[in-house]
Amino acid sequence: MAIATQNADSAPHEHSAARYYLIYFVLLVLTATTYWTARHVHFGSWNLAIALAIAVTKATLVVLFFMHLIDHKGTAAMVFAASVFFVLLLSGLVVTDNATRFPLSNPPEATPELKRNQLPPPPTGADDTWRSGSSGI
Amino acid sequence: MMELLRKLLFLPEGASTFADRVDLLHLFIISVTMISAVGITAVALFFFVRYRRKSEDQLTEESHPPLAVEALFVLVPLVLFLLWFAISFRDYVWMKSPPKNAMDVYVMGKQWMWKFSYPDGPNSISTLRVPAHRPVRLLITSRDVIHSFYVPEFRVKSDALPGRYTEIWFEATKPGRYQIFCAEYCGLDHSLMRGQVIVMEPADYDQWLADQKRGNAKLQDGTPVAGETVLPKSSMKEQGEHAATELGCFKCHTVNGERHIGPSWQGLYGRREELSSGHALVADEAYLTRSMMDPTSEVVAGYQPVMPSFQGRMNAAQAAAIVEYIKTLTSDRVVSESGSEPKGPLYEPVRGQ
Amino acid sequence: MHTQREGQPYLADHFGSLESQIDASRLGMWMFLGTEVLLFGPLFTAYALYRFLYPAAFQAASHHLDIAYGTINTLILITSSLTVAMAVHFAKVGKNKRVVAMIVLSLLAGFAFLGIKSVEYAHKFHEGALPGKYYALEAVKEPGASLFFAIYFLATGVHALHVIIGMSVLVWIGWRAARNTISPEYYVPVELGGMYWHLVDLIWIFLYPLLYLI
Amino acid sequence: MNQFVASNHEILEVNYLNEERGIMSWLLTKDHKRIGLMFLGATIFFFFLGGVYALLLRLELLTPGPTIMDALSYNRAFTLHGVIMVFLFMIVAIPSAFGNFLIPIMIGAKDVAFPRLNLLSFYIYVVGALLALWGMIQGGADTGWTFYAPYSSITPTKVIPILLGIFIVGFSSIATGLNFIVSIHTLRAPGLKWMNLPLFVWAIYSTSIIQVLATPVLGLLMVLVMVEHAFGFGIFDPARGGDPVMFQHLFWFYSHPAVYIMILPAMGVISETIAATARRKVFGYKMIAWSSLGIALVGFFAWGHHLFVSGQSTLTAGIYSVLSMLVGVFTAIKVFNWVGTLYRGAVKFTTPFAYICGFLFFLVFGGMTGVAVAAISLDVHWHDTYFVVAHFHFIMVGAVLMGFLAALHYWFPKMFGRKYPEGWGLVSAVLIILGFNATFIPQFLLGNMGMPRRYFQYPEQFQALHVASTAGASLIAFGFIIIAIYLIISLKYGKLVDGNPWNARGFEWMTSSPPPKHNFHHDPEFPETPYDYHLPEAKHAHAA
Ligand code: HEA
Ligand code: HEA
Ligand code: HEC
Ligand code: CUA
Ligand SMILES: [Cu+2]
Repeated sequence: MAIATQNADSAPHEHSAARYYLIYFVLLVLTATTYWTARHVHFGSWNLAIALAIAVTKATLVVLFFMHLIDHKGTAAMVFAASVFFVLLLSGLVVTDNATRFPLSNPPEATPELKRNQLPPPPTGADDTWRSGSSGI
Repeated sequence: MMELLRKLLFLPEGASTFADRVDLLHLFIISVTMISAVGITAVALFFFVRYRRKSEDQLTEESHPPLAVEALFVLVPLVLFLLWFAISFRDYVWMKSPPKNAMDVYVMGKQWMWKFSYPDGPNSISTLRVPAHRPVRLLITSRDVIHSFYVPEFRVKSDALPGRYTEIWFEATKPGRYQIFCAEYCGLDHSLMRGQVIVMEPADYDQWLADQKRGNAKLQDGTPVAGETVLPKSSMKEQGEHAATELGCFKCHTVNGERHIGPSWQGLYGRREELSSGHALVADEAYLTRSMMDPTSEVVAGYQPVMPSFQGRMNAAQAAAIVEYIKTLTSDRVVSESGSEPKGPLYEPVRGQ
Repeated sequence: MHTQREGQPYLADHFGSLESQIDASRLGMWMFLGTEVLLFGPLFTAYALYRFLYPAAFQAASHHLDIAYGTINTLILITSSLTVAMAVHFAKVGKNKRVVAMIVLSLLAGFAFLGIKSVEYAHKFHEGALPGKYYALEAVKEPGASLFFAIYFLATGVHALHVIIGMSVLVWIGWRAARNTISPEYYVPVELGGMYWHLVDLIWIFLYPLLYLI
Repeated sequence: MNQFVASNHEILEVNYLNEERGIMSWLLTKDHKRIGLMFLGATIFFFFLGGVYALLLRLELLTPGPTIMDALSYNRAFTLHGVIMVFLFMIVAIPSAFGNFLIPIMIGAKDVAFPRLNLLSFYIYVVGALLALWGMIQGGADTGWTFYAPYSSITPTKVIPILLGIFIVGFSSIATGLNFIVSIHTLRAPGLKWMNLPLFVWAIYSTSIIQVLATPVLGLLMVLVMVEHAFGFGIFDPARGGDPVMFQHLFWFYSHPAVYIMILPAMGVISETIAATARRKVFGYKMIAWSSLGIALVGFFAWGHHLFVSGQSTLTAGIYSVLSMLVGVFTAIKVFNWVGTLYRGAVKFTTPFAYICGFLFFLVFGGMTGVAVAAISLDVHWHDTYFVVAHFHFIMVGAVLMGFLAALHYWFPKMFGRKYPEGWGLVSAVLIILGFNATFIPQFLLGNMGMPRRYFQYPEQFQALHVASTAGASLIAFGFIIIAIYLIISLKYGKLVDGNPWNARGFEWMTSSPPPKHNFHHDPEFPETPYDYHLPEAKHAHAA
């Protein structure tokens, strides 16, 4: 049986191998960069953002060129993007939930500022007492 | 009126300020539910009767749904749903915001019972006493698995999570006794993890509390409630915690490892302390006691000698209790993680099987 | 069942054309790779949450990992991605011998990766940098540190499993290339197997900074 | 199964049932229709097994104290009931059985895109299901079908084989979903456009998207729980800083979309059957088609409504609440359009129509109570009470099972070339619908009263309603026994049908019943739409 969707372009393009070497080289450079920034640049929490930005760049290169997503049909890109999106959605909303909870409900290291500023003082000043209760469980 | 409504819906009586609002929205949504379910089915059956098939190959006109009709299909439910959302969200915000003057009770669930502690009063098991017409905030946690504190008459429920707190509040309106259920499955005897809330007239409650503080576990009318266990004395650890709170140690000390004016008590017991004198010693019971009675004689390196002496300001029992308490802070998760102090199972093993 | 149509040795019976058959395989593979990404979803989520809750512990624990192992393994995987990409390229132009050579190189890289990983694991076992109740690392004591190692072992463990599966796939396509059952007209198996391997690389590209660099 | 067709003169012709013979021709088949039938058989078996557990539950709940078992057995019973019904029956039933049978025919293909993967999917399912069964025999789990941490990490019962079974069955779900998506994309007959596809195809397509995107998360989660249980890695252990609530997030990230894996195919069935019983083009075809995709997408954003009382912040609770209600709008669109289809139709009262009416009632009632529990302030009262139990049984037993039964009756002639007895069909349909209401309406009231779920023993005030519920359950059981008997008999003795007993215009009726091995005798030429009941001249051939 034939198919209905022959319009889209899916014929393999001819690429010379040079393209792969180029990508490889860029990947190596990016790896070196991320290593170097992690060890020698200190932007505090920005370091993670930088490392992730570089990782996203590397991943995009691999997906587009090594895995030929750039030559494949749009559906493939959509499928893959959807899966990445859902991972982000999942982790994003889980962190959001924890970040916005009732302050005492997070373990000691989490959001310590919230604890001091926003909780109404318990009647007997037992705040810390109960925090110890939580860490002793 | 409300009472009739509750009868109709099989709702339990409303014994907190939340009940009316919750039940009215309930009535609203459930009425629409029943009307639309019955109505839609009835319409379907009516169409069957009205447009019965006349011959096997009968033809029907092609349907071209008008835009207005489709818009109606979207808008009617959407508007209703958003309306319900708005009402319920408003109520929910209210239910989640304890008033500033709420009285706190700490609730601890464990397989399969509830424990209640009043910050300045007794502890009790399975029975929670609260005054009517005063907001009460519950700070709920669990010492093993997840439980859920549920009082149907108050329309109030909150999970008890191990290692964290959840908070709910309510203001009881009618003195009386109400059942507490555990609503989150927690193992074998989940269905027996029940208790009761006794709502008392405020004056009675104050009296009861005062009696408790005097160690007089009698009730106002002198009869103990069946199943009520009031624990007059808590463990050394809790007494210590209590004493430390009362004496104000936490103005300068933390128990979570954070540095404050003084060193944290977390992991203090048994630790090697560098003193500003250059010596070092192991923090044992004697050293802890000395630190309270004569703090400036051995000052920890890196801190100012600002701690006042508590000689004469605390009694021997309090000092001992505080030392015990500090000792328990060693078995914190950090240390148990490193495996240096095996502490037995963290969770109670399940009975039976 | 799959009667092969005249002159179309690769065409399955229920497809109209080889082109749509290849499209189907590619789409199927992309979807499968999507599920693989989502399979790692819970691990990334756990990482995000616990890093948010215990930033200091995660930093300390991460610094405790040996960055050299991680970096070398990154380089190895990137290189193997290149060789696999080249294998696909050679398959496309019909040089099956070279395909085999490239596959062999990639397999060597795979072994090197696993070798380094096992040395690293052994080291961790020795130190007691282990998940949960086995945690016995004296150097890092903040609460939450054991969670870092739990995630470390789970994520790298599941990843290593994928490396092993990927290597099996590479063996299979190498075998097909050696027996010349692929041709420039139909090299989909090599292409799909290669995509799988790149995915393994892809996951590592994220695990490397998250575990070693923060 | 194959002799009766051959022994019969009227359908001497070869079809997929008799073209090849012998047990091996079934076990090794790559024919999507046979695989569909095998799935159908297996899921029906598990439905009855789950039903037996349900009856045990109901018997136990007759009295407030222990009735026929102890607490541990009860806890295992509801866990296994839930696990079997959800993972082994409902998620698999309509997509893998009816979807497999019908999707290729409806798109005019000879088979699914990856026939071998399809067979593999069946065996993965069998292996996973057997493993879970073995775990049940070993003692079963007592965690509830939700496996909440940290209880699932410390329970003394045998959770691991069950978790592993679910993990494995998940791959079957993924494989089938992937196969359908690729088939629908690449194997449509020439000229068959997306907007002319039967709505069942749209429904299965949307279902497959959820299966592919959500199931892997469940898979890894099951691994995490196993690791927790076996080795204590501490991921969900509060004593080591872990967060047990994260388990709930991960679980519902799968399991909320999973409820749409169950309902969407049933909705597809209703779209097909309602057009055929009303002989009318589906009202608002596009709305129904797009709302399937809408449900699949927005369904992914609503999972947090299962965590309203687990300490979630007001903000996140609000977000999940409003998104849950949005999903309701998509469902409502469908409901109204179905009813619109009946308007000015030519309706005939058949067994499938009886189930359609049941479906509409249960879906609207159950769905609206879903919206009710999505209203946060009310869920505080209702969470984990029998109200929730009644909500989801209304949808799952009510709506989805009605859809399943409608499909079973509507396509029974397609599958076997014979018809079931209409009279018995109607009797059992009425029995089941009545019994169903008698079982679960009391449970709504129990929930209002505050009866928590998963309770082995309960306070006396709840007993009367429990007794009513148990009585209703026995009616349902009675209905199912009747169905089982007459369907088995009809397999062999049912009235033979010509190719198109319903005079339906759906694409699946354009070939003979039962269809030949490669589905069509000639390359099919599909009309514009599968619902062209306004045209006198139907191209729908009977058996060629
Ligand atoms: C097939 C299964 C299925 C389906 C389709 C649904 C559909 C929905 N569910 Fe349900 N649900 C479950 C199965 C399902 N659910 C299960 C199994 C549980 C419990 C799990 C456990 O804890 O064990 C559960 C639990 C559950 C909860 C958690 C309750 C709690 O534990 O406290 C919530 C909360 O929001 C919820 C909401 C919804 C909503 C909003 C929908 C919506 O999609 C419903 C949409 C439908 C409609 C809205 C009906 C059509 C509407 C109309 C025709 C409009 C009528 C007319 C007018 C408005 C005028 N569900
Ligand atoms: C798809 C899903 C599905 C289906 C179809 C059903 C069907 C039924 N369920 Fe179930 N149920 C769940 C999914 C489902 N359930 C889930 C997910 C839970 C939550 C579990 C948990 O808490 O973890 C649950 C929980 C649950 C409870 C709550 C337990 C508790 O919280 O304590 C109850 C109680 O009444 C119940 C009853 C029933 C009944 C009476 C049926 C009936 O409709 C069943 C009808 C079927 C039959 C009656 C079978 C007919 C078969 C025979 C008659 C066999 C005869 C056999 C021989 C002679 C060998 N179910
Ligand atoms: C005004 C602040 C202040 C208050 C109030 C206070 N402390 Fe201290 N505490 C300190 C400081 C500063 C140190 C560190 C210097 C030292 O050793 O004196 C310290 C040290 C200690 C130590 C030794 C700690 C170590 O690491 O070796 C103990 C034990 C101690 N305090 C107990 C208590 C107790 C019990 C109370 C209440 C009854 C209390 N403290 C109240 C400020 C305070
Ligand atoms: Cu505690 Cu259920
Ligand atoms: Cu849900």
